[in-house]
Amino acid sequence: MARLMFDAAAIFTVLFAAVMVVHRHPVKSVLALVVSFFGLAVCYVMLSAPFIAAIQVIVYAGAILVLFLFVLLLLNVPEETRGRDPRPIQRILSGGALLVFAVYLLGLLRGHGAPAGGPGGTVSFDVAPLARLLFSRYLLPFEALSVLLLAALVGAFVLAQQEKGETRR
Amino acid sequence: MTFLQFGPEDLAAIAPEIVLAAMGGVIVLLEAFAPAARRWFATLSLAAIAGSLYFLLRAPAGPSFGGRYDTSALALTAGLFLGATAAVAVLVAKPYLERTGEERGEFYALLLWGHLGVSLMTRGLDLLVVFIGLETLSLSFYVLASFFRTIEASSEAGLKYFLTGAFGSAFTLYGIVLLFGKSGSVAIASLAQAGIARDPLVTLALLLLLVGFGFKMSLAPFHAWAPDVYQGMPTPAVAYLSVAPKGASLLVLYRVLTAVFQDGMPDRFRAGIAALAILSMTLGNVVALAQRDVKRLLAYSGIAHMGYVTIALAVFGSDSLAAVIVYFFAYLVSNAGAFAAVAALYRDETKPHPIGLLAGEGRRSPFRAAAFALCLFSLAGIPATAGFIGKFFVFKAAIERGLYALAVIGVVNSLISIGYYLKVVYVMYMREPVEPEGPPPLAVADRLALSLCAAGILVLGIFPSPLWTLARRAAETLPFAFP
Amino acid sequence: MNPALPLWLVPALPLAGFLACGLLGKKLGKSFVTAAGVGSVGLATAVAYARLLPFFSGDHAPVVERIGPWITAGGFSADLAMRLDPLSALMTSFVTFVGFLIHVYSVGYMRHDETEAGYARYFAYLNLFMFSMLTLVLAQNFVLMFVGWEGVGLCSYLLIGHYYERQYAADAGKKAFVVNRIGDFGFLLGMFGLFSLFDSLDFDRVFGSAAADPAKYAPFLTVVCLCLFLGAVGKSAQVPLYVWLPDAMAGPTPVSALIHAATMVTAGVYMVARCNVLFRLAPEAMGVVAVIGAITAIFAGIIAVAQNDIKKVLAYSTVSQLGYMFLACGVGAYVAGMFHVLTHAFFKACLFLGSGSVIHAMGGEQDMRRMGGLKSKLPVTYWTFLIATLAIAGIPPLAGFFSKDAILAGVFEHERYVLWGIALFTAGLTAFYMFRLVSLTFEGSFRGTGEQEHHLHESPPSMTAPLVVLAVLSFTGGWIGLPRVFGEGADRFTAFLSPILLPLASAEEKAEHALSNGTEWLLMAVSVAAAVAGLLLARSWYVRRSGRPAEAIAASFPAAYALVAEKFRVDELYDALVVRPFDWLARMLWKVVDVLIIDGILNAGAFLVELAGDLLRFLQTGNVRNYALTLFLGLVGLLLLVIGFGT
Amino acid sequence: MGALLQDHILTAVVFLPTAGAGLLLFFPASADRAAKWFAFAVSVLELAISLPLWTRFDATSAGFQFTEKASWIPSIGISYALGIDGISLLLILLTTLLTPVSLLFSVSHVEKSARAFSIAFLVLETGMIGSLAALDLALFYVFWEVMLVPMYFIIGIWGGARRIYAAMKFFLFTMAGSLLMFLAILYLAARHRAATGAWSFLLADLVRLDFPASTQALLFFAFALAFAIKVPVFPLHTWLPDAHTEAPTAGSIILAGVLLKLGVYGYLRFALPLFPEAALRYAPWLGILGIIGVIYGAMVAYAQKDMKRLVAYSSVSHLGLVVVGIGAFTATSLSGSVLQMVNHGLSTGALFLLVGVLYERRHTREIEAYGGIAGVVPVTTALFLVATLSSIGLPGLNGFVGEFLVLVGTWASPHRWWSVAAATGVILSAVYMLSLVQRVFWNPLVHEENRKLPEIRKTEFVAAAVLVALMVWIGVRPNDVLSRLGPSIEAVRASVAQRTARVRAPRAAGAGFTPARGKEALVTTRGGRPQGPPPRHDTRPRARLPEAAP
Amino acid sequence: MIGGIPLGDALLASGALFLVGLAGALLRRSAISIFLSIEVMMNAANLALIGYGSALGTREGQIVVFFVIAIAAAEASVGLAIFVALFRHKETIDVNKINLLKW
Repeated sequence: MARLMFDAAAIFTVLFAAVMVVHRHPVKSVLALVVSFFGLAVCYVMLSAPFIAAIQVIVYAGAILVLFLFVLLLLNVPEETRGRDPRPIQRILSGGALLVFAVYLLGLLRGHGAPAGGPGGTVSFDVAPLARLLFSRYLLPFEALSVLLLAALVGAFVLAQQEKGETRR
Repeated sequence: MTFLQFGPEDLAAIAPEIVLAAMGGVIVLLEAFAPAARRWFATLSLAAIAGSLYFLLRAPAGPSFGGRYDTSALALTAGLFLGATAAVAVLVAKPYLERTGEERGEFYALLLWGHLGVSLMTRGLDLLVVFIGLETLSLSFYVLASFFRTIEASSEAGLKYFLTGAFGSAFTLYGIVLLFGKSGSVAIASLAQAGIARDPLVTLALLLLLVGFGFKMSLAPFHAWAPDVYQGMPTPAVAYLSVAPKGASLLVLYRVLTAVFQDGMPDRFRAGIAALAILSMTLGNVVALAQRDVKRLLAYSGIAHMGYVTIALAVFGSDSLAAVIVYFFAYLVSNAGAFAAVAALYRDETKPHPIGLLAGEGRRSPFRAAAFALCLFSLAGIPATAGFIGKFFVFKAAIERGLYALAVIGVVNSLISIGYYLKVVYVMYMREPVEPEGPPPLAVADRLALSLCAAGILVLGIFPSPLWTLARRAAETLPFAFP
Repeated sequence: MNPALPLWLVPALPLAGFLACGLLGKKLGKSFVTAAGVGSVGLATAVAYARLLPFFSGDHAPVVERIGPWITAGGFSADLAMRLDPLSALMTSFVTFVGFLIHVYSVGYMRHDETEAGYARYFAYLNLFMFSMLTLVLAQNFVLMFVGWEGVGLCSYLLIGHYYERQYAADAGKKAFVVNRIGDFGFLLGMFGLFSLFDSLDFDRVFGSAAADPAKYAPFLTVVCLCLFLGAVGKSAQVPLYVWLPDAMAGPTPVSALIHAATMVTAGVYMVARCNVLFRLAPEAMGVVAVIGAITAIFAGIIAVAQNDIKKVLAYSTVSQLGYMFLACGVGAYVAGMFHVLTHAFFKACLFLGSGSVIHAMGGEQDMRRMGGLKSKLPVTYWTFLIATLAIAGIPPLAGFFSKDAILAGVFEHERYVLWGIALFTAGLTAFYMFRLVSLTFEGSFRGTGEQEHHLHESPPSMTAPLVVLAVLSFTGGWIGLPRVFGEGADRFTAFLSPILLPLASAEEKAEHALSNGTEWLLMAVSVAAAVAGLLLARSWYVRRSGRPAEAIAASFPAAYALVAEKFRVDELYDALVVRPFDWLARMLWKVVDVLIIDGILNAGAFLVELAGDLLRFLQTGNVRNYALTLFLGLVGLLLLVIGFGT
Repeated sequence: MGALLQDHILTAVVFLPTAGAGLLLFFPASADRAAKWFAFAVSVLELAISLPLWTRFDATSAGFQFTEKASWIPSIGISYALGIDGISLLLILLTTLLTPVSLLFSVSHVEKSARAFSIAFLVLETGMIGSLAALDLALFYVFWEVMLVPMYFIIGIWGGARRIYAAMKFFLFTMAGSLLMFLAILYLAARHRAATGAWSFLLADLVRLDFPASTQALLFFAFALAFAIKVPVFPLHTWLPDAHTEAPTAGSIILAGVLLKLGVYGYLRFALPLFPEAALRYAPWLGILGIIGVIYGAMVAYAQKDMKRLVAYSSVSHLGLVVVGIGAFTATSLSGSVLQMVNHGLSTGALFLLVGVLYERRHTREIEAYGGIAGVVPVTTALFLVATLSSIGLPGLNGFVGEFLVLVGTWASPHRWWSVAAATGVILSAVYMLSLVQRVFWNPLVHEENRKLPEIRKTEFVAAAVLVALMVWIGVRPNDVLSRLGPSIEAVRASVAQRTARVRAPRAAGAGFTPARGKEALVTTRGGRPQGPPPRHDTRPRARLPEAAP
Repeated sequence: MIGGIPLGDALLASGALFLVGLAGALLRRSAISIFLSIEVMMNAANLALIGYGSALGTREGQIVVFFVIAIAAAEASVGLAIFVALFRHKETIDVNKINLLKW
């Protein structure tokens, strides 16, 4: 039962991801991605990670992709041209390589996906332990992350402020 | 497991990074509220780098943060390497930015944060930390790449670096995930489990990491971004990017592989790495011959050098890790020095950097030309320079391990490389100037940076013993079951 | 033992003279050069005779004076050591003396028509030559001998090219040196052979061990001796390497007299004689020597008949006479050979100096067709010249007669009758062309231009004096070696040299070969007859009928005459066979092998690498999608390589 | 201080020039003249302090002398080991002599940035002397490569029209050779580690190793290639004419005078003792290449129209003879070869110098542009003539002694015909050199501008006269040199003899021709007993495998 | 098994998602679409993380995902800023038209 739901959600996710990929109109592809991320959230829930599911919906689908939309509208990026590729070889090689890689990846995931070992046991739904973990064992990454976000912030600022930057000098 | 377990020794351990992060913030704030303080930014950055080094040296031995963070001799050595690189980059940046009228605090801040990221890569004993470090580095340098928003090339470099970088890190991430799945933890140490080395999925994961970090090393065939990005990126940033992250990435690979391959590297895996090395050396050198732009030429030379040093990864052993360390110190002084010279020798940053423009500099600006020539000879691996010592140890390692083919291909390649290094030299010394207007006046910082690199090249080249001992001690901290 | 006057002083003095003239001559002027140049040789002569006279009178035991080691390396060693034995004594005696005379003569000859520098250079080289020649003669081992050997070659090169700004002089000098080098090549190989045989190049050791154990060495000596003889052929202008000597006449006449007549060219004979021990053990080699000698003698003699340049005639006669000497050595009559060397030195020097005096008087004119009737104008020259001519023609009792007769006797003695016939014919030929020369030059009426006639004058005493002395010697020089028929012991010359030259010829060998007095007399008569015949024929053709018969013959056999007149076109032949191909090959090697092939390959390699770079750089399309693809392809490639198709 | 110099005289000799170069850095770039004279002074001082090597050299000892040893990179056994034997002694003195000569010449002829020129030259001198004195392979390699850089600049900056091509060619050629040698050196060290557990790059240690024939062949080729290119051996010679021709006079003097010798030196010092079997197995090829070099070089030289090029090709010919002597490998031929190297340094050095004298006056190297100038510049002519005669091996001058010893020694070897073939060089050298002399100094004076050709200057004259004096000296008293050479030569042969421990049986050619008593015995790879006399106080390694080695 | 869901399914799903993203990254021309595809690849990684974490019974997986999302956000901000900056120059973000730097 759970499996069925999971698989459905997963297929749904992959499907819409595919839609995003093939769709030439940027805005529509972003929307397709939003939908696919909802499906992903469902998968997370099925895998007993509700908190992440929430984040996925709120932050990812809600914030990040919306940011994409803003940019798209800001630049009103036109629909991708159908015009022939300057180097058609790109498609051919990509296709072939993808095929080979798909065989390897899926094959290995199916054949050798099982963990070599680990704690075992099951994960409960509650979030508190997550927070505790975050602020104890994962303190260092957490602090590091703060710097990363700061850098991203300043970076985005540097790139965004422009005429003002010019006139300031 | 209590909340916020965080002791003074942990604080001491990350003090270096704290200093960097804090100084970055300070500079940004000063930029925003006291633009007058600009001319101190370089000094402040240097101070921060020095401070972080100071704290690094005083950091308590032994892993902290529950074994997530490294303070071993290896980390110290790496820190030294990174600090030196950053220092050179800052020294070069100061006059460069002044000249291009782009001197803004963010540049230094991002440089410091990127530097922080790299040091996270080298010190993290935990793939998550490493990944965050990697991303910090990447984000900072995406921005630095397109720092000259007014110059199209710069923005394009940013875009290319960003797209390829994100692409690469996606692979890295997936590799990390697979390893996590196998070992049940992101801690590198936890990879040291029975049976993992044989698992093909693990091999796939390792290859994904190889791609991701090989990308950062600009190792062929993951190199394609480097020439374009180097060309468009502000030279001081290149001076850093072309050295520090490469060393860090190779170090990470070494950490992971030593953890996984407890009893030696499987031959097929070694074959893969060897293939990368050969491809990188050959492609880098051959294409470099055809370059007309100094920065692109140096980019390709960098690709070739990553090929050489990857030989040492294929050798895979304690001594070869030491060789890698020596090699990167040599590469630091030579390559960072070369970019410093480029920054000091070209007047107009909005244009490309054709080699021909250097004609006659040997007479017109002897110091810079001489330093540049020295760096090039060092890159070419002429004895009595650091570059030779680096090659010496790498090839020695290869010969010892019996990888004769690699060694021979290596030397043949260094013969080819002489072709283009000497091309630059003779343009500088044996051609009459084409540009009536010579390079900009030599700034103190530039003179300092160049002198340091030149001195480094000669000292390391003539008295490599201390460095080698240091490298050996550093290398021993990795748990090799074999020499 | 090292007497008051060590032997090395003899060559050393001219060397000092060379340095003096060479370094200071230009500054200090002609008188200084004269003093230094002539003085040094005079002193050397004095010293030499101070050593020689006691030697001649005393027992002729060889004296070796070792100065010290010279070259010592690995197994090889050679000393600086001088040797005085009958052979070297003989050579020294006339080299120094004739040399001195010619130095004196040169003063008169060169003084006027030379700049300070040229004059100094001339005497410097002449002294250097004396040094080399004496070293050659007095050396105690082959290496030291080779020093002199090449030294004289160098000096002849320098002196032939004395008028360096004349193309043909420079050419002639180079030709002489190169041809000599070909000979020296043989000499070197000979030395190597000797060294590997005897483990030494010291005369005493080589000849000693060779004589001690002939059976052991004989098999290898033929090759060695032929090599050595090649050296002699080059130095003494024998067929086929004689070509340089006629050209060598481009040098000043005294040089021709000293180097290309009296001394240097006889070095080859001297060397063969010196090595007679070895040659005796190599009969085939000796056969070659004899044949080459004979061929040269007649060949050069024929050419001499048709030459009009006075010096050329003398040159070819020299070649011919040298052939005589080798013929003698070749049949084993070394004594006769050396005897002819001695007498030839006198009369040929005299002839050259005489011709020099003539040319001097004629203001540089050398073509006999423009001379004639000089008898009255240059009496001294004429008479001395005549005596020398009679001597070379072999008219008794002049020097030439005895030596030439000794040779003929020697050849006959060894039953080489064909060679004897050739020699005899050559004798007649010699007399003929020599008297043709005399007649054309001195007899008849003057055929030159007016002002030449006006300028005609006898040469200064510094030139005539040597002529007289040499004429006297040409007359009397032969008497030291009268044939046995004049009574036992008459032949003091043979007695003197035999310890060196006939060590292996045992008593009975001599006995068996000894000719009866009757035969001896007969031979003399025949040779004299031949000489007189030639003489009379020449007189009748060129004096009475002033050359018309010759012209008639030339007219009736134009081709033959032209061939002879053009010296059988040997130079042209060599040019076509050796010189041109060499030039061509050299240019080929350079342009084709070096530039085209070797550099071509290398540059091609470099070019290919460059090309590869130029093509590969276009992989860098600038399109970030391609970059992503290459990265991904790299990954897939790694997968295929590392994981392969397993699992 | 004095004592210190006594103990470290070699170090002093090696690094004094670099010290001088360092001082030159502090000269103002404008002070060209001062810089030139200073450099000259340094090189003279260098010559002065190198003379004690000659005087205090113990000619009876075959071992290395004035040895110094200090560890350089101890952890991998690279040490700073210096020492010289007779062979290196000669070449070092040749270097310390030719450098001041070149600099003295340059004083009046290098205008463009003379300070840099002087610096390059002094560094070059250090490189040359260093590689001649090094007893540690790593150290040797460092010096060996360091030489390239200054020479590259000397050719490339101060050279002739095609200087850049020439400089590049020179650099790449030499580098190409030495890189494989570099790997071979590493391999040797690694093998030593494997055998004894300790790292070492010392010649004395590595010479103890021995290898299967195939390995040895490979290693030998790696070394031989490096040295063959430097010599240069046909057909690897084509860099030489370009480099020699385009280089400035001083550069040509040093190139011909010293750099070429380093190839032969390296072969004698390293390739032979390290890989004796291979060396002897392939010696015949070496000899044949040498012979080709002799004849080929001579003929191509004859075809040249450019004075310097002609002299350059004559170097190919002369070095070919040297190589023949090495290949023949008898004591005599080896002594001859080494002596011939010195001779060639002197004569060719002088020739280049005098060609330079003419070039500086007429600014053309075309032979056709001259002719008949003997009367205009008699002194130059005289000096050139002597140099020529020395170069064509006229007895009484130095050239003859070396040539003769090589040939007579080769004749005593099993390859007698080499000697015959090589002796043709005697003829050929006369052909091309004399035609050069004739076409330049003799013949009618056709070009009017030559009438007022200025005569040689004092500085130039002194420089040339020194060389000429040495030619005469060696020609007259060769033993002064040979005596210092003998023991070292024997040592080389003995080390090889003991390693191969086989000697060629007397050839069937007949007792008469069997090489004379042992001392000339030929060490080769065919049956028999070693006959080379063991060198006396021989400090060089006995060539047994160490008992320690597994 | 995670609450009845076999790990294999999760992994396959993640793998498939990764491939889709990869395809997009390789085949799309608009920089933004490429970047979106890369986001998909990262989400594939997240899915695998969650799957593994749950299968191993550890929350570390989720923690890592948490970090990855944060990083993705940061990347997005910077990336989009770069796009904007470049768009100002070229009026396009079609990477086929962005090849000033090459060869």
